[in-house]
Amino acid sequence: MSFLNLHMYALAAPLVGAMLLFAAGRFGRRLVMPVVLAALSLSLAASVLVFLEVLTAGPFSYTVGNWEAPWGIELVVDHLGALVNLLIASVALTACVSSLRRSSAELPERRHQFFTLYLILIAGMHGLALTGDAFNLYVLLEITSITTYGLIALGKGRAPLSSFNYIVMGSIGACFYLLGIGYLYILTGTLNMADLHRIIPLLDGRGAALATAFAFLMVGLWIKMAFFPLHVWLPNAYTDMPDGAAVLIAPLMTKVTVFLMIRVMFSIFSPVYEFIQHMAVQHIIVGVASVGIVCASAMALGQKDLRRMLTYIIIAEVGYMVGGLWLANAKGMTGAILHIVNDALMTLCLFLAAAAIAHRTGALGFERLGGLYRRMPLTMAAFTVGALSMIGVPPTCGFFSKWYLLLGGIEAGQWLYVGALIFSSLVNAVLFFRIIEIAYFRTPAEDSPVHEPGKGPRREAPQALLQPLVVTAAALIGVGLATGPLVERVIRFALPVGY
Amino acid sequence: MKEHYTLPQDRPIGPSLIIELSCRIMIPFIQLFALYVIAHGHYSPGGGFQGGVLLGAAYILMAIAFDQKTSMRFFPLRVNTALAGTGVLIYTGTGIACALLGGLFLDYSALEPLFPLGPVEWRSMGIFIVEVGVGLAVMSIMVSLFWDLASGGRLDRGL
Amino acid sequence: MKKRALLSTLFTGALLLYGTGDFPPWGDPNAPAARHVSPLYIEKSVEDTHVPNIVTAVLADYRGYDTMFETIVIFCAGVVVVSALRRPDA
Amino acid sequence: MDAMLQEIVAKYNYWIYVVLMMIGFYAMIGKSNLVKKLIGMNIFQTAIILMFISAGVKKGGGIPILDKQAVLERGVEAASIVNPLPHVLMLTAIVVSVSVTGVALAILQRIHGLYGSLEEDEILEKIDR
Amino acid sequence: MENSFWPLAAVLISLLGAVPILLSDRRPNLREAWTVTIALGKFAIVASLLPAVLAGGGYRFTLAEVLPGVPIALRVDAMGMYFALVASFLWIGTSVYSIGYMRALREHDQTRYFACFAVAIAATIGVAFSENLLTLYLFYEMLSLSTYPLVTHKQDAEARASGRRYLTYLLGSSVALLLPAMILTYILAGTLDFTTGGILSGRIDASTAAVLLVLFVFGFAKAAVMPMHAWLPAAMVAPTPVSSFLHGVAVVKVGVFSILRIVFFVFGTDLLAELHLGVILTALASVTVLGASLVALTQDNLKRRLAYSTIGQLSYMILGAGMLTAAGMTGGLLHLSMHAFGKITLFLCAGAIYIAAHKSNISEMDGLGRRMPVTYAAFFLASLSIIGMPPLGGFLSKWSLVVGAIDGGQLLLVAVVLVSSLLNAAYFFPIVYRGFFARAAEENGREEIREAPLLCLVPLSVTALFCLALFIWPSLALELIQKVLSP
Repeated sequence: MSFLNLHMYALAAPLVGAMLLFAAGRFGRRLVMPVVLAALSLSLAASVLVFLEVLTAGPFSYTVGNWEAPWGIELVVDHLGALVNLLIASVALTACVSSLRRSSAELPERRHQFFTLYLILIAGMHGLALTGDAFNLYVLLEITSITTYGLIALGKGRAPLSSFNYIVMGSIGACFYLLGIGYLYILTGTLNMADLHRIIPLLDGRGAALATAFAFLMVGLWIKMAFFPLHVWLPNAYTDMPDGAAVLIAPLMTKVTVFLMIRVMFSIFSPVYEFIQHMAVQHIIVGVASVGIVCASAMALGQKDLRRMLTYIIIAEVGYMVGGLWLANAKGMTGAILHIVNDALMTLCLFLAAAAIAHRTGALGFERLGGLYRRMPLTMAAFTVGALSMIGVPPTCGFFSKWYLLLGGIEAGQWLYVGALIFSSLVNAVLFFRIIEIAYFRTPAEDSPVHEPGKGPRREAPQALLQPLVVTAAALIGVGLATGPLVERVIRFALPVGY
Repeated sequence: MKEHYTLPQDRPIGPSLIIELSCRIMIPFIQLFALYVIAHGHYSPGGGFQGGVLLGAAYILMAIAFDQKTSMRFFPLRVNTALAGTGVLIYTGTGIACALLGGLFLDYSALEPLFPLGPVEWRSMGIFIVEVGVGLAVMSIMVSLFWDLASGGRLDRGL
Repeated sequence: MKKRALLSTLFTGALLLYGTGDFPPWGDPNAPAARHVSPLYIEKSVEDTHVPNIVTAVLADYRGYDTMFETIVIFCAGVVVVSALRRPDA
Repeated sequence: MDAMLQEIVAKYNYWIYVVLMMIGFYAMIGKSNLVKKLIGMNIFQTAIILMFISAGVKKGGGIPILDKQAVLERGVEAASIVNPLPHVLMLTAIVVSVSVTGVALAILQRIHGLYGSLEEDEILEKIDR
Repeated sequence: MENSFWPLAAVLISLLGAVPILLSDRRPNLREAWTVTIALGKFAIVASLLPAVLAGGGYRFTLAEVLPGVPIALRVDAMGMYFALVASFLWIGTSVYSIGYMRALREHDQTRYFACFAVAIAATIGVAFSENLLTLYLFYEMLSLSTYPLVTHKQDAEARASGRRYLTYLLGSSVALLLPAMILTYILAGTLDFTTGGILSGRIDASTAAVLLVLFVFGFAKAAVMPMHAWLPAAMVAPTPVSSFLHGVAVVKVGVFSILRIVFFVFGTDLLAELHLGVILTALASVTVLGASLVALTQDNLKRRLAYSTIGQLSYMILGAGMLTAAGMTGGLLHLSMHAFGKITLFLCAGAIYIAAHKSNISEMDGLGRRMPVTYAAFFLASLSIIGMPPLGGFLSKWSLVVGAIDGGQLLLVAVVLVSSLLNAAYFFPIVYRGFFARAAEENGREEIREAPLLCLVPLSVTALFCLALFIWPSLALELIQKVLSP
């Protein structure tokens, strides 16, 4: 097996797994766990190797079908891509352990379909992390979206409605992106990112069309990542989807989309275009991001359900990253890229905890969380670590990305953004300590199934839900302590040229 | 074909001889034409998707003209599921095979060692292989889409 | 609601039209899209792949990677519909 | 004014697609009936397809299907054949839109089964109750 | 400065010590054996590091280079050593005492209590040994969080409310004020290391420095400089050992210690003197000293009175630092330990009284002194020390504070110190007087009141005696302080 195609195996393994699961039909139930674990472990191994390869040998590009770019489709494996690729693989493997257990409780007879979608979604995200072609990016975006629609629709209650709203919003986003690509294609005649990057500066007198294209690409991606004014679809969708899907989608989807925004901003267009030729835009967007952070945090305060509260926090975090990127200085971008990694891990930790709690209490309304510290000490300990990371307490990783973002904000003189960051940290503190207080003081709600007779007071979640959670909580601190090397060895090279 | 075909009771209008006869005559030709579209995609408009949709249309026509059970008798559910998976698997598998044989992903000319055909011919051949895969997948997905949407997922009587 | 929708629609349309201002006229054989990448497809595809139907050649070979995912997209659609609608016992 | 007219005549394809796009977009965000939203989505995607295809046109260009022997002997010069790339892209886009439509229809059936209605406001008040 | 694992060990011993404590949940004796062992071991480690520091050297240990130029690193220097000695020594007393206390009152969740205790002391030592502001911030937050379960130990509505207030003040101030101040410092200085003479000199103008200083002083809300003091009386709902831990050993001392760190090692006294910023510190401190003492007079609940007295005493230390004269700073640093010993004694006595007589209001304590003479004697000694009477440790610190004020020609501050000392006397003596001489309204039920259990009595007498001893042998403390002020 040659190193040449390693990253393709990272992508192909989940795909093949998915096909096998589906083709086996309902008789493949017994296959589900081994196939999923094997496929994801394989792709994780491949991703790790690719990451190390990039660290040692530097970025490389790959032409699918041996047609040199721009005629064929080019894959670009640079530091950022490899990092995100590794992130996706590791988060996916961790989450799937929990999903496997949880899904068998939630939707026992749809498991093989569930995991078919699950694996394809992961493969699609791997593709997004690797692709260097603007149109290919659109197709992959649609793959991830369609699988997400399906996974959401598997949820209970009003899930289908949320899913449909997501379909409408998501399609608008995708169509806008496609429009932008179309404009770029008409202007340049190419779809390859590097080629576009080369040609766009040469287009003189085409400013209007170029600006339109950029605007539509951005808005399209913002809709997909639930950037503040365009976030309305997210809370319902993420609240109603099955836990098994939430632990995968909530940590990754928005972050990957932010990564795509980085690609569009720096690999198709250039910092010169965004930050020097259109300065005003930058200030506007950072302002919007700050407002978004504040509003999302405020809305999170109003929630009475743990999962729903977390979704609003996700929206606020998207504001962190978009704002950080548009600060237009190295520190801000470093912070944003670092936050992609950290926020994925934090969200994973919190959603895994939510899944474990839901597995025991049945629901996540605040009134159900009483007395959890007594009943599920390990789960709550991990949850607390995740909460501290969200608040930004060292040495958890959340602190360090916030540190860089604040540095960048102050350096850029964006005091509104700095204020918003601090405000949302305070709000997070309030949010999480409210929950911690409930779980620490309140006596358990009577109707919660924990109180079945014959059950002792101490009732941890099953190992399959607990282990990934604990691992993630440990990773939060580990990544936090490894921030220095991470920034020095990886993210410094991931910044656009000239930063 | 008589023994295959049962008359559902709750049909708004009784079995219409004209429709069913014409369908019996047309369906084989539709399928034939679909195969032609797939196979001849190299030289004329066509290819996997178009052919696959036509193939699917044949079964959908059957489901409309007779009823869903009939079409499912000719195209059992399990086969459908298996074909959908296999179709995509053919495409992906070709790509992986190219990679495993030392070429790049989806570089059909790397399939040379399988059969001495010359790299360029192999590209043409590879295109054909994947078109077939696409055709299979599209056909079965189209049909199952129709079945599920038409019967609200109960797969009993359809429209 | 409706008014907001109408306004945003008009704004989007206006923006798109504003963008088209810089486009080459329709059917211009010297448009960048006609000059940069596509000519090589037209000239080379036959000798590269022995497939006279350029669209097929580009679809399944030059951009075969796209087409693979395209197939997977429709496959996903199938899976989603099955998982969303079909009774488990069916 | 005259220049404006010239502009429009030279690029009327774009005007057509923009009008289509606006119709679809308005239906997606303005209508409260979910099926109408879906139809609007299809119109929107059709508009985009129209844009791409019309961008590939060359005045007097032939169809992108060549005569194998002739080409192998004499080759072909690009200006005489329309740009094949948009066709390829749009094949993909069409398939994507078909898939999304299928998914949306399935989910609409679920919604109808749950709430017995496809009017957004009715559904919402059903949920509130 | 040689690299060594020992500073980390000093922190880790009790941090990891929490694990066996948690594991021996079912067996109290084993658990408390662990607690005491850890306390002794920690003190042993800290003490073993002392000679090198006295020899002018020290140890450092770098855990991880997290930000460019800002590692998470520990360093043992004179100032850290000084604080660590006091804290780790007093912790022995506190843990022995709390064993007695918890057993006497049959408290619930003792395991959680002792575990959090261990983590908290680890954080305290971590603060003492931090090499840079980031590390200090890390352990500072750790301390706030680990003491939250201690403060809310009672778990009733009142405990919840005050726990909420506790976290709101400490966490809120540290995120909203301390973090920005830290980042500002980083941007200005490019580093966060504590270096003698400060890192900001020459890099900052007067106005920015003033803002930064205020941010820091209020950001370290643990120092309870008014108006950031409200959490301290609220935290009085905690069990008495916790209160003594909060006031005597750890939390508030950590706050003051951090502020002194900032003053000496981030700004540098020279910079403050040249920018005339000492007045900010002295002004804030004086207001707090007088205000707190006045409020203390009005409190009837013994622990609340002690709490306000603490608020006042803390500001003496900031006052001393603000004087920017050698004597003044000496006084401030010296008061750190003197007040620690005095105040912990007072709280242990309050606890002992509560155990023995279940009384917490001063008005109900008439005549108790005759029932529990040892406790009241200790109380008397400690209060004398806090007031600053010879022959007790407090006298030394207050004396050099006054001297420092006179050196600096700031006679106003002399007045502040003297007046507040009078106020201290005014709110301490009535307690002792009532204890010994006042006749209780109802004598019945007084007979069976005995001294508190031995496990409580021993620590408080020891600490009381130390107040005396520190007056006679202050040399070690003074020597360390010398190294801090003029290395």
